[in-house]
Formats: sequence, C-alpha cells, structure tokens
Amino acid sequence: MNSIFLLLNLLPILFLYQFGGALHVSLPLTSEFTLSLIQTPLGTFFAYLSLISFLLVTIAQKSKKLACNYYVLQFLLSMAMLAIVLAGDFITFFIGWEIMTWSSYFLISKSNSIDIKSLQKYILFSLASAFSLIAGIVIAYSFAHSFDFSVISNSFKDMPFNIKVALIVLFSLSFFTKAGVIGLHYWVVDTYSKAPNLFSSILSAVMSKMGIYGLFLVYGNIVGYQELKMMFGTILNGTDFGYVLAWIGVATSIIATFKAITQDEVKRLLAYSSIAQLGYIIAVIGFGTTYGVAGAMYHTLIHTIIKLLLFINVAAIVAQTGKNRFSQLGGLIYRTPVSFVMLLIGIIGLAGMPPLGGFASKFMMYNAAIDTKFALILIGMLFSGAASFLYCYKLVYGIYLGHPTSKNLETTKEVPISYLIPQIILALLLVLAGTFPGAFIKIINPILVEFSLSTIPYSGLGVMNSAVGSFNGFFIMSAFVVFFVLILLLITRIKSKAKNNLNRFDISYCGEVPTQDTSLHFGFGFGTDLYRIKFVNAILKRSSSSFYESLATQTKKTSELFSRMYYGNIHNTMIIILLFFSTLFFIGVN
Amino acid sequence: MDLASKLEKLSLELVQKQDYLYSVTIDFERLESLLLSFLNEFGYITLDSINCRDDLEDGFFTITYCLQTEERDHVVMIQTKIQRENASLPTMHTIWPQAEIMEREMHEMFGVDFPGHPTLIDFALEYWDNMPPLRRDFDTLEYVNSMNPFREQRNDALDAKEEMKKKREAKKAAKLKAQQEAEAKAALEAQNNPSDEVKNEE
Amino acid sequence: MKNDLKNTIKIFHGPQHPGITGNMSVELDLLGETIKRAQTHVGYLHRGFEKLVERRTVVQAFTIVCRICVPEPDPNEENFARAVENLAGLEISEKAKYIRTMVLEMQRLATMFLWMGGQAGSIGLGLIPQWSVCDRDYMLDLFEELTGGRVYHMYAFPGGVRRDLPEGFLDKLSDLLDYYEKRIIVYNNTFFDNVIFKKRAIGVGVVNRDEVLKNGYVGQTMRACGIQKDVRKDMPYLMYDKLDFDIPIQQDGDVYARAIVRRDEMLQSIRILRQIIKQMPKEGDILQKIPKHRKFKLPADDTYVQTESARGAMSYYMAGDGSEKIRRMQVRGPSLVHAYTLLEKLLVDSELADVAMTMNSLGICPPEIER
Amino acid sequence: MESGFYGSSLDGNLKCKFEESGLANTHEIMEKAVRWFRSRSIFVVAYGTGCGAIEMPPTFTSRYDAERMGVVGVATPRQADLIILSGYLAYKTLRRVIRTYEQMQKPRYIMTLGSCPINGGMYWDSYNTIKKLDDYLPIDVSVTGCMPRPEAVIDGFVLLQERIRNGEKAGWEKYDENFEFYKENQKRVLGGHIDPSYETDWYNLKSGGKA
Amino acid sequence: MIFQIILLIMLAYVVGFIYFGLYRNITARIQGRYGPTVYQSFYDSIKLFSKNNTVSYGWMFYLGPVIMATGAVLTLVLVPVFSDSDFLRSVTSQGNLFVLLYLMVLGPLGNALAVGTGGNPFGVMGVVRGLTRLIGLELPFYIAVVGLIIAANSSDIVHIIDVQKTAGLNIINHPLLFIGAMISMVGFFGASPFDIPGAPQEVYSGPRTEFSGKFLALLMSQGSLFAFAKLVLIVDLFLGGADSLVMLVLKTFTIFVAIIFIGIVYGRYKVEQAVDFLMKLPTLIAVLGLARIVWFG
Repeated sequence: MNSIFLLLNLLPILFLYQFGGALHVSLPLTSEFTLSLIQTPLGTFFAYLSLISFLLVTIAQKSKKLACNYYVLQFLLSMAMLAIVLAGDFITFFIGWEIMTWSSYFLISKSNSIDIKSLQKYILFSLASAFSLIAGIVIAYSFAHSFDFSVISNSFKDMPFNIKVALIVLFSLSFFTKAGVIGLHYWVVDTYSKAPNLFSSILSAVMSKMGIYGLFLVYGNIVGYQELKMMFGTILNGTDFGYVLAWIGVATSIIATFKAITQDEVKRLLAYSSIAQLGYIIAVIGFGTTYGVAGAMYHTLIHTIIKLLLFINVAAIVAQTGKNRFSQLGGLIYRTPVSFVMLLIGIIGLAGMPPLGGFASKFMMYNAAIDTKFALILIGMLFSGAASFLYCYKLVYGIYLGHPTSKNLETTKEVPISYLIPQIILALLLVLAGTFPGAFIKIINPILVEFSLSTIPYSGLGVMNSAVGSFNGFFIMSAFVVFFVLILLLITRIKSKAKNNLNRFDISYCGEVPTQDTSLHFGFGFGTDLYRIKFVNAILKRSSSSFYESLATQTKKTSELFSRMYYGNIHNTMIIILLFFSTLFFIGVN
Repeated sequence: MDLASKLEKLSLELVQKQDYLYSVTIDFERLESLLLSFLNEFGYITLDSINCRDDLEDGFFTITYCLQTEERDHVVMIQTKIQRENASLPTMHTIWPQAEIMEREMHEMFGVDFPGHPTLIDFALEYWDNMPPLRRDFDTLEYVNSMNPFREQRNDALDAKEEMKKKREAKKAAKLKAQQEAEAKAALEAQNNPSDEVKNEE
Repeated sequence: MKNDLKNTIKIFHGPQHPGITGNMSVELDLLGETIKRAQTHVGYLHRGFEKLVERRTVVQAFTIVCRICVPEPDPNEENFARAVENLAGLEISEKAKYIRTMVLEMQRLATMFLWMGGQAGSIGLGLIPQWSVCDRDYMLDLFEELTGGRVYHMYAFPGGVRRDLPEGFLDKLSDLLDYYEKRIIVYNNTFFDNVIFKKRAIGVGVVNRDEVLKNGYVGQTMRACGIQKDVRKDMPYLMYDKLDFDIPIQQDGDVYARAIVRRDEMLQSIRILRQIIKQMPKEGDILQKIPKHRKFKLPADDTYVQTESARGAMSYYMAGDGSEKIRRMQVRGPSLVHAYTLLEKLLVDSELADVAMTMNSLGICPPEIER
Repeated sequence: MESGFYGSSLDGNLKCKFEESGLANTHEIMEKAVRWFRSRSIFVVAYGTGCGAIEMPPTFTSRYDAERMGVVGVATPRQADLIILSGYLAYKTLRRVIRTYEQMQKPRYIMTLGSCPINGGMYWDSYNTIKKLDDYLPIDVSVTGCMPRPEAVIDGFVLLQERIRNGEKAGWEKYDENFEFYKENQKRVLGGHIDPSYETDWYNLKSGGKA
Repeated sequence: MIFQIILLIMLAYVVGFIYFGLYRNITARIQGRYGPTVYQSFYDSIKLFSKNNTVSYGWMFYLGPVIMATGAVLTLVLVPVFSDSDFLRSVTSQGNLFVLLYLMVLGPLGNALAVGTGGNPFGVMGVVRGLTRLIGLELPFYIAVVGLIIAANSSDIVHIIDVQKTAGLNIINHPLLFIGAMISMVGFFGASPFDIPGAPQEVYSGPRTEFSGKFLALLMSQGSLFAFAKLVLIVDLFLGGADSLVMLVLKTFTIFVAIIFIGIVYGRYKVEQAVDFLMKLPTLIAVLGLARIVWFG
C-alpha cells in the first residue's frame, strides 16, 4: 500500500519537471469564470518544496501500518497544495485552500492522542482564515470584476486607499493564522503536538509554508513591493509596512523561543520552535528589498528541511520507545547513534551554526535587516537566535544524552531503516545548503525578477554574498573538516590507555556513588529556572489562551441570549428578525 | 527564685549546683508532663541539649534535659533515671524541632528507643552492626584489636613499662653508687689526713 | 511530599566539594536549580570522642579536647577546664582568668577572619580569602609565641593556664590590634560594601525570628534576628563581667545581616582585648597545684558549662564518678542544630548557588556535630 | 560501538610502566623532560578529609603560597594528581577517599599529614578510625606534625616533586601491582560495603583487570 | 598559506599561555603573594597531555573537545591579525563578522554534547548556566557589532579596519558601543562577575567535571587560542587593528589587563542576576550608541 502511494507522489514531480516552468492550463467553468494554473517561478519553488517533502514523509511512513484512506487523504492534501501553489486565479486558490483544510482536519482526527478541544481549535481557526480569504476575494472581485491575479494586480493601483488597506489586512490575517503569528498561534501548539507523529512534520514544514506563499503572492505579485512603498511610505530605507510586520515577527520569535525552552513534551517544543522560525520569515518578508525576500525564501527552504528532519526523527524515537517527554527519555546516544547524528545536524541547522545551511539563511536575513538599517529588528532576531541555542541543546540532551530515565530505554534498538532514509537525505540537503549557499542565488533570482526587484550578484557556487559582505560557505566547511581531522589525529597520536565506555554511574559525584534509582537526567529541569529572569518571567506568565477562553465564553453567552428570544412559535421571532433587518436597510440606504 | 516556690507545689526540690546552674531530679512517669509545664507555665522555651549518662553499675541511664528561659541567664537540668535494658523515652520533636536530631544521636549511641520518632536512621556511623558504642559495656579497645590490626612494632621497638622500670632501677642504682663513692671518698680522706681531723678537734 | 520530588534529580553537595567547609555532605533534590529537599549527612569525621574520654584521666583527656572543633579549639579547652574546676571545686587566680579571657578573644578574632575568607570564597571573590587568612596567620604567630602551638594550643589547663606571658607579648598584641583596625576598614570597602556581595547576600537564607529562641539557634544566627543575647553577657564567666563591651545585633536575619553582626563583633573583640591589655595584673601564680593525674579523683557529680564561641554558645555536660577517669562528657556545639533543623529547612526552595554561602554564614563546623 | 573508539581496551598486564605513558614514549631525554614538567605542576583535589584541613587555607593562600611551586587546588578528582589525607580517617571517609583516589588519573599520589594515618595516632583506641592506612591505600609522602605547619606541608610538596623528578616508584604503581591485597584489606575493614555496592563489575574485578 | 596558518596557531598558543601566566601572576601580586612562574600554563598543559590514562564515555565524549578546539582554531584563522600586511588575507576574506559571532558559540555547543554524554548532572547544569548567561552576554556585544557594521556599511573586518584608518578609531567615535562590548567581553573571558558556568563552589567545576588528562589539556590550550582570537577581534573592531607584532601584543595586553582588573574586585553573580544586569545598563548604553549611528547617520 505504501509503495503505491510512493509512486503516486513521484508522478507530479516528474510532471512538473517535464513542463519546465511553462505550464499554462485554463479550464473555463462558465462564461467569465475560468480556472487557470500558471507556473510562476515562486509557484514552482513552493511546489517542489511541498511535493518532495510529501515524498519523504511517505517513505518514512513505510514502517507504520496505516489504513488506505490515510494515504488517500494525504495524497489529496498534496494535490490541494499543488493547486494552491499553481493557482492563476483566486477561485482555484480558494478551492485548493478549502480541500487542504478539510483533508488535514480528517488526517489530524485520526491520531490517537487528539482530543475534541484541540480539533475544534484547529478547525475554527482554519475556517476563520478561510472566511477572511473569501471576504478579500469578494472585495477584490467587486473592484477588478475578475478573479485572475494579473487582472487584479494591475487594477489594484486605482482602488481607493481604504479598500487597498482592507484587502491587505484581510489577506494578511488569513495567511498569518496559517503561519501561526503570535496573536493567532493558539491552535498551532495543540495541533502540532497532538497530530499523528509523522503528519505533524507535514503540518509544520509544509502547510505553514502555504501561509508564507500566500503572503509572497499578495505582497509580491498582487500588491507589488513598489506599491507597498508608495502606499505606506518608507522608514530608514525599508517600507513602513515592513517595519510594523518586522516587529510582529520579532515579537513572535522571542516569545515562542522562551515558551519553547520550558516545554517538557518534545513535540510541543518543536511546535513552539517552528512558530519562532516562522516569526523570522514574517519579520523579513515585509522589507521590500531584494535581500529581504531572498532571506525569507531561503529560510523557508531551510526551515522546511530542518522541521521535516526533526519531526521525523522525533516520530521515530516516540514510535521506538513509546515516550514523548524529556523527563521520560534520555541516554539513547549509543543505542540509536545514527538518529543521534541526524538530530545533531538538525539542531546545528536550527541554531544557525556556520558550517551548515541554517547559518546561510540567517546570514541573508541579518544582511537584509542591515541593508534596510532596521537595527533594532536585527538585535531582536539575534537575541532570539541566542536564546534558541537553549532549546536546541534541550532537544538533543533530553532525548539522546544524559541518563536513561525509564527501564526500557536501555534495551531499545536502532530506529527502522525506513525512518532513516528520509533523514539522511534531508541531512545531506542541509549540508549541501551550507557548503554551496551560492547555488540558492540561482534559484532565487527568477523570483526576484518576478517581483521586479534587483537580483543578487552570483559569484561562484560556494560564495553567498549580500548587501554588506559575503562569506564562502565551501571554504568554511572544508576548513572545519580539515581542522577537525587534524586535531583528532593529534589527540589520537597521544597514546594514553583510554578506559572507554565507562559504566554510566562512574561519574565524579562528590565522593558519593549514584545507584540504579538515583535520578540523574536533567531533562525536566532544563527551562525551570528561566522564570527567575524578570524579562522572561513576564513572557512566560502571559498566555493567549486566557484571551480566547474569554472570547469563547462571551460568544456562548450572547448565543444563549438569542436562543432565549426564540420561545414558543416561530412566527413572532421571524417578525422580529424582519423588523431588525428592515431598520438596518433603511439606515444603510441613506 | 520563684521557680523553687513553684516546684514546691509539685513537691519537687530545686538544687543549685553552680551560680547559673540548677537541677531537678524527677522520676520517669512525670517527665513529659513536667517538661510541658516548664515550657508553657515557667517560660523555659529553649531546649539546649539532651544528655545521657550510662551508670552501668547501678543499671540505669541518667537522662538530663537542659532548658533555658528567654533571658538565657541560667540553665535548669531536669534529670531522670531509666533502666538500661530496652530503654525508651517519649519523643519531644513535635514540641522542639531540634530534639529530633538529639534523639537520633542518642538512639544510635545508647540504643534508647524513641517511639514515634520520624528518622531513627544512622547519624554518624555507617553500616554499624555492633551494639551502640557509647554504652559502657562496649569495650572499644577489644573492638579495635578485632577490627584492624595495629602497625607491627618496629623491630627495635621497646615496651614502655619495662623501660620505666629499668630507668627507675638505674636511677636507684646510680644513687646507691654515688653514696658508696661518697663514703669511700670520705673514708679515703679520713685515712690520708687523720691529722686534719685531729687539728680540727684541737 | 513524595509527589513534588517527581521530576527532581539528586546531587550531593558532598564530602569532596570545594563549596563545603570541612567534611560533611548535603544531599539535595533539585528541580532545575531549585532545591526541593535537603538532607544533611555527617559522620565523616566521627572518632567516637566521648568514648575515648571515658578511658582517659583528666590530663590525658585534656590533650584531645582541643581537637574537637578544628577552626576554633579554645572554647573547648575553656569549657573542659571550667567543668573540671566546677566538679573538683578549684578556684583559679585573677591573672589566669585574664589570660584565659585574652586567649578566648584572640581565638575569636582569628576565627572571624577565617569565616570571612570562607564567605567571600563561596561567592567567588578570590581576593578576600587570600587577605583574611593571611591576617589570621599573624594572630596564629602570637598564639605560637604564647602557647607553643599554632592551632591547637592545649593552654587552658584545669586550675589556670600552663605558661606565663612571655615579656613584650602584650605590646606585640596591641600593635597587631592597631593593624587589624586598619585592615577591617579595607575589608569594609572591598567585601562588606561590595555590590555583588550585597546583591547575592541580602534576602537569602532568612531565619524567621519567632522560631530562633524556641529551636535553640545561637550565636550570630540569633543576633542577626534582633535578639540581643550572648553567653558572655547573660552568664558571665572568667573576667567578662568586669569588661565593658556591647552585643551588636541586626534585624532582618539574612546572610548579609549575619555578616554585618560578625564584623561588628570583631570590633568588639578588639575593644575587649585592649581593656585586657590595660588591666592585666603583673604578678600572681598562673597554675594551681593539682594532685598527680592518677590520683586526681573527680566527685560523683555532674555539671553543665557554656562558653560563647565565634559561632554561638558551646556547652559541655560533664559527670565524674569518684574514680580518676571522667564518667561522661557530652559536647553540644552550635552546629548540631544549625546543620540539621535550620539548614534543611532553610535550603528548601532556595537555589543551588546559595548553598555554600548559607552554610558558611550559619557557621557550620562539621567535626563539632558528630565529634 | 562496544570496544573503545581509540586506544586498546584493557589488556591483562596493565603494569603502567612509565614508558607507555603519554608523550614519554620517545626516548630518555623526552622522559626526563616530561618528569620535570610533571613535577612542576601538581593539582591537589579539594577534599579536607581530617582535622588537618585547617592548615590547607594558609598553605594555599598568600602567606605561605604553595602556588609558587605550581601546586594548585582543583575541584574534581578527574583533574587532580595529588590527594592530601589530612589526619585520621573514619570508615565512612575511607570509603569516599578510596572512591576519589580511584577516580583520579594516573600518575596519582597520596600525601598524609600527622601520625594518625600511620599508626592510629591519638585516636588509637577509637572504634571508628582506621589504624594503618598502608593496608588500604599506598602512601607516597607522610608529613610529620599534629597538625603540620604550612612550611612542613610545602616541604612535603617539595619532597614529592623531587621524587617525581627522579622517577622513583610511586604509590599508584604499587596499587596496581598488588591490587588484590589492597582490595581484600578494604573489604575486610569496611565490612564488605565498598562502593559501588551494586552488581556491575565496576573495576573489572571478575575479569582480573585493574582500575 | 598552510605555513602561515601554523605560524599563527603557534603564535596564538604561546602568547595566549603567556597572557594566562601573567594573569595568574598579576592576580597573585594583588592578593599579596608571589604566584607561579609565567610559564606555569605550559607546565600544566604538558603535564596533562602526558597523563598515563584518560577516561572517556564513548566516541561522542572523545569528539566534544575536538569540536571545541576546531571552533577555536577556525575563529583564530578567520580573524585578520595584522591589519595592512596580507598575512592570511586570502583566508580572512572568506569569512566575515557574522560568521565569527556564531563560530564563537559553535565550540562551546560542541563541547556541551560531550558533557551530555558524560552524564554528570553538574556538567549539564554548567552548560545550561553558560547558555542562559549567553542570552544576556550576546545582547550588548551584538548591538556593538551591528552598530559598527552599519557605521562601516560592511561586515568585513578588514573593511572596518580601513574605515578606522581614515575616520579615526572606533573607540573614540563610538565610545558607547565600546563600553557595551567590553562589559560582555568580561563575560566571554569568564572574568569574575560572570564566571558562572564553571563556579567550583556551586556546580563542582561545571562543564569540565568529567574531562581528564589529554582532554583537559586540549580544553586549556583551545582556551588560550580562543582568548587570543577574541582579543585580536576587539583590537580590530575598536582599536584599528595592529600593523606590527609589537603593536598587536601591546594593544591586546592592555585589553587583557583591563578585563583582569574588572574581574579581581567582584564576586560572582547568579545566572538570573547576570542576565538581568546585562539586559539593563549595558544594553541601554549600546542601544544609545546604535541609535546615534542609525538615526543621525
């Protein structure tokens, strides 16, 4: 069953590759409604992104015995995403969006650890984003009389100002909820952590990127960055709109990073960390300069690779040991060494360390911030980057290092090979992205041309250059490897009888001796002291759930009020409603 | 001391041992009630220490509770006697928290049982399987000889007792010899100059 | 109680640890770096001292008495001597009393300097331990001159003191006191008014006032909570009733308050020593004749003596039984209650970084707990 | 990954002769140089076992300053070369000292202060102290004095440095050669309660290997 | 190019250890004692290298110090040591300031993995304290670095040095940034108010608890390389780089002595107090300096 769907996933990739970027299909529904699929450079980038990740996840699902309808829904989801990404007009875009929401809803409901409350949260927020999307489309149609992107974008300039702002706000709101910006991230953590293990990797890596694609579509194609500059004016030398958006993104990443450190469940930590990384992208997307867009795009690619790698790795460990909390895991390094190395590469990328790809994308974003002189935004990003080292180390320490906290951890075997293949591929991709950052410039230039922004000068496969400076990824990676091998040789040449693989209790423990039942694993205690820092304490105390709960109770009360009006026969309630609307109409007319 | 008058009522007699030290001896049954009355009515709120003396010959432990008032200007010792075999005392740790550690030490060192004491674990000795060490019938020298041997004496080691005896004899012998020499010298002088004595006499 | 230790890890602030003064261990259950439960373990230095005394006569016991508490041997000697004098009814001369008081106050100053080194070392201020231990050494030189021993003096013998003052000793002592007065000003600037020490010490290890008297906390822990009690003033012994000095107190009972109380007590000790130097009688016999140690019989009586050591009231219970050997001697140092009842309660919900500092400020000296 | 990544696993004959140590397996001059460097820097583990610990602060602080000799205090046994047993050893302390000593890396040395570790000293008739440390741990340098003055302790350091420089047979070699003898004595005096008391073959006792 | 790299590493090794020896001597003299010889660090590292046996908890424990040393050497190689001569210019032109900032954290994170395999709770607590302290330390330092990049409009260190040749030293033009950077430099060197991860009295020597013998020697020598690299970085950013070896030693030593004297007088913060302090005053100073550059050009 799994292999069939493996082939099915391969088909669209070949199909797209064969077209080579010139696909143009239009399907006339009625006289003026035509569904059209256009392959823009932006679209192809995101299409390849989602299709390859679906392929890798299906490989990973080989070892799990899943029902057939699970695969069908998953394939439907990938097709929906394809439709979104290749949509030429808003109708196909919205159809794809709806199918995506519903298929992912059914897939999430299949997980055994999901509860009604978080499912409701997911579907409510998705529907809210869909409604704001449809509202924007209707308003755009009422002015441009067509759903086609190109028609809307050139008629966008002569729309009245408040309509333009309304359109941008509506579209941004719908895509922010999908990407999980700080105000609207209420559903993200519960769904990512309670979704079926492998599906949450798709949720975090690919579905949130649809929100990013939407933002690029709106800001880049439909509105256009120059238009944004004209509308809102510029501050320093980036757009005003971008400055506000940047503050939202930075706030998202800082708050999510500190929330991530204090989580005990592994997948909740990864959920918060993906919110934080998306915060980076949203911060940089609004700059309206070449390096802003390039940074956002590159970080989207890197984030997808890293999140897929981490979620698959964690899913494999949870499947293997049955535990998903740091306080229950630990000490798996020498029992599952390959998955340890994969996770290690993942967190080095997540933390943004030089030899790997994570640094290249962060480098691009930092230069974008310097290029637009948004210095405080850059400081915010660097600050949350420094704080992210903590949860990166917690991820690797909690699962692999330290002492095994539960009995069966000492006898777990290596993770089945089907989980490892996608991880190895993704790790290789990450390493390549680190050594040859220049290759990405070739991918991004056509998109920049599409957004009518100046392209980045390309000088060699290994060199990534940006506004204020460049660095040679290939040189740093090779220097790292060379020095590593030299120092390793130096150390091994000094022959001193190393007593290896010590008993895990033979640690220097102030003269005392730890026994089997002394608990030595620091997994749970990792983030517990952060509340002592006043700034972090202020973040950790507030949570958005209180706001939404109060909202939910308010709506319940008002609906009860209405239901009390309806008593006995239907007639007088109808009369009341009729009266209500007629008064409204009269007011509205004049 | 109004305390003496109060104790008269309880038909107890307050003895002044030193200028800041008083002692009261009572029998075991009234110990707990007296301690509580000392704490509540007489204002002796501080329990300074619980001491235990092992009187092996008479077959009982003398337990001393030292109490002090808030002014801390004198100490009252409440003494009682409990028999040595499976001795037990009421635990005071609910009233005075510091009594917990003092009772734990006495349990380990004297084997006195404190029913209701939360932590009667080992205080200073680890893996101690012998009888409580501070009781007088525990002979520490014999225990030490059995446990770990001393360093064997150096080959030129001397036993202290014989050495002392030898030195005493040597001193005695030396004194004896000195006397004999003195007499011999005196006798010698007497011979070679009898005339001097005669001269002295004339 | 059990459930809040669910996710804690266990570490030992153990016997082999740079943060421990002496040889004891505190077993900590940590949640992150917050301590959820602390248990003190002693017995690493237990040599069954009270058992040894039962096999020894008064003179033989006198040599090992001063080795009970290592940083401060003199209160032990004074307690032992006074207990034997109480039992045997000896009366010591005026000059011997003055000399003994002087030795006690000199030892008190030396211990305060050692404490200051430990306290500054526990917050990582490497400069102060170097200076304060060196200043303490000058006092130990004076001890060496007076009693022949640097740390263990074996000087206050039952019935007086074993050796008279070497001439010129008192001027050396007053020069040293002038030097100390200048040094305490230096320590004020570098340590007691140090910004970091204030930030680390204020509000840490707070002892609440109403349980101080009941639980028998003594010394600076008591005086830092505003209770003006001192054995030298309440139950005066030796010459303390003839010397005028006052008892410094603080109100808020945390580590910083105890530090300030100790600093003021150093100044008071210097003041006492100055008066002793003036009032020291020139002549008078210093040691009363007592019979040979085999024939020096102790009456079948018991006594309880208290002396104010640098860390609090140290008391001895001693009982004779008519033979020349001591029937029973029990030592109750201030650290027994401070290390168990107070420390284990104080450390709960405090941080791992405060353990070394709190223990040092309570003046816990492990050999005194289990002898 | 069971066998060690680098370096051979414990072969039976672990007689750590001087030649197989670190850089010193080239030739004579190199060996003398390494001995000289070893003597110039000694790390003392921070463990005040007995009542002599009161003389450690003056020795390592400004008046007597052992750092002139290169002697520095470190926190953990892993980093240390020398452990100073200052005075008598209770049974409970002996267990911890054995544990600390075996965690130190060779070459490791023991210095004892006073006569209590040699023949029980002043507490010869105490039921809780050991009388002869030689049966349980090999002693390299004994310093006389109860408690020895800082100058005497520094004299002990100088003597130890001289011995290291001359390459004399050190305590740790004795400990490895007659390991069984030491373990038997320890087991007898500590009542079989040697840490680690659980079943793992901690010191490869069963397979005849050494620590 | 290879020969120049080896020469640089030797120079850094020797100068770093001599600085550390001088540090121990200066602190000793302040404390009123003689202190060890200046070459004491050499003796210590060679003795540790020549230990008979070492203890390792598997291959990751073995690789931890190696990763840390690689990070230190890479940082050293990427920092332009001599400002105008083309000593290693081909190498330093490959990397730039952001690469250095993140390389400074790569080494400790690699070592943290080895500390994790060691399994000692003290080691992990030291690492957590180091990373939490890093949050506070990086703030003023990053603001200073970003300010300099915006002022010189290039993140290449050599370019920043050239700008200082013409427009005057950064320490004079941007004093506020210099103060911010120096305060966090005290933390990066582990000088006293911020030597929190390896606090012996609290965390039983922190991350270095389980390392013995040759691993400890490797950590000490990479520490000296790292210290030298950081000093040269500060000199390049604020004091206009050094053209000759003498100037290099002179400038780096003045910075080193300044850090020593700050470290001598203070005790040790708790982690949260350190981060609170770093987030308030130094960050405010640095932000003022930054605002002056960004808003007033």
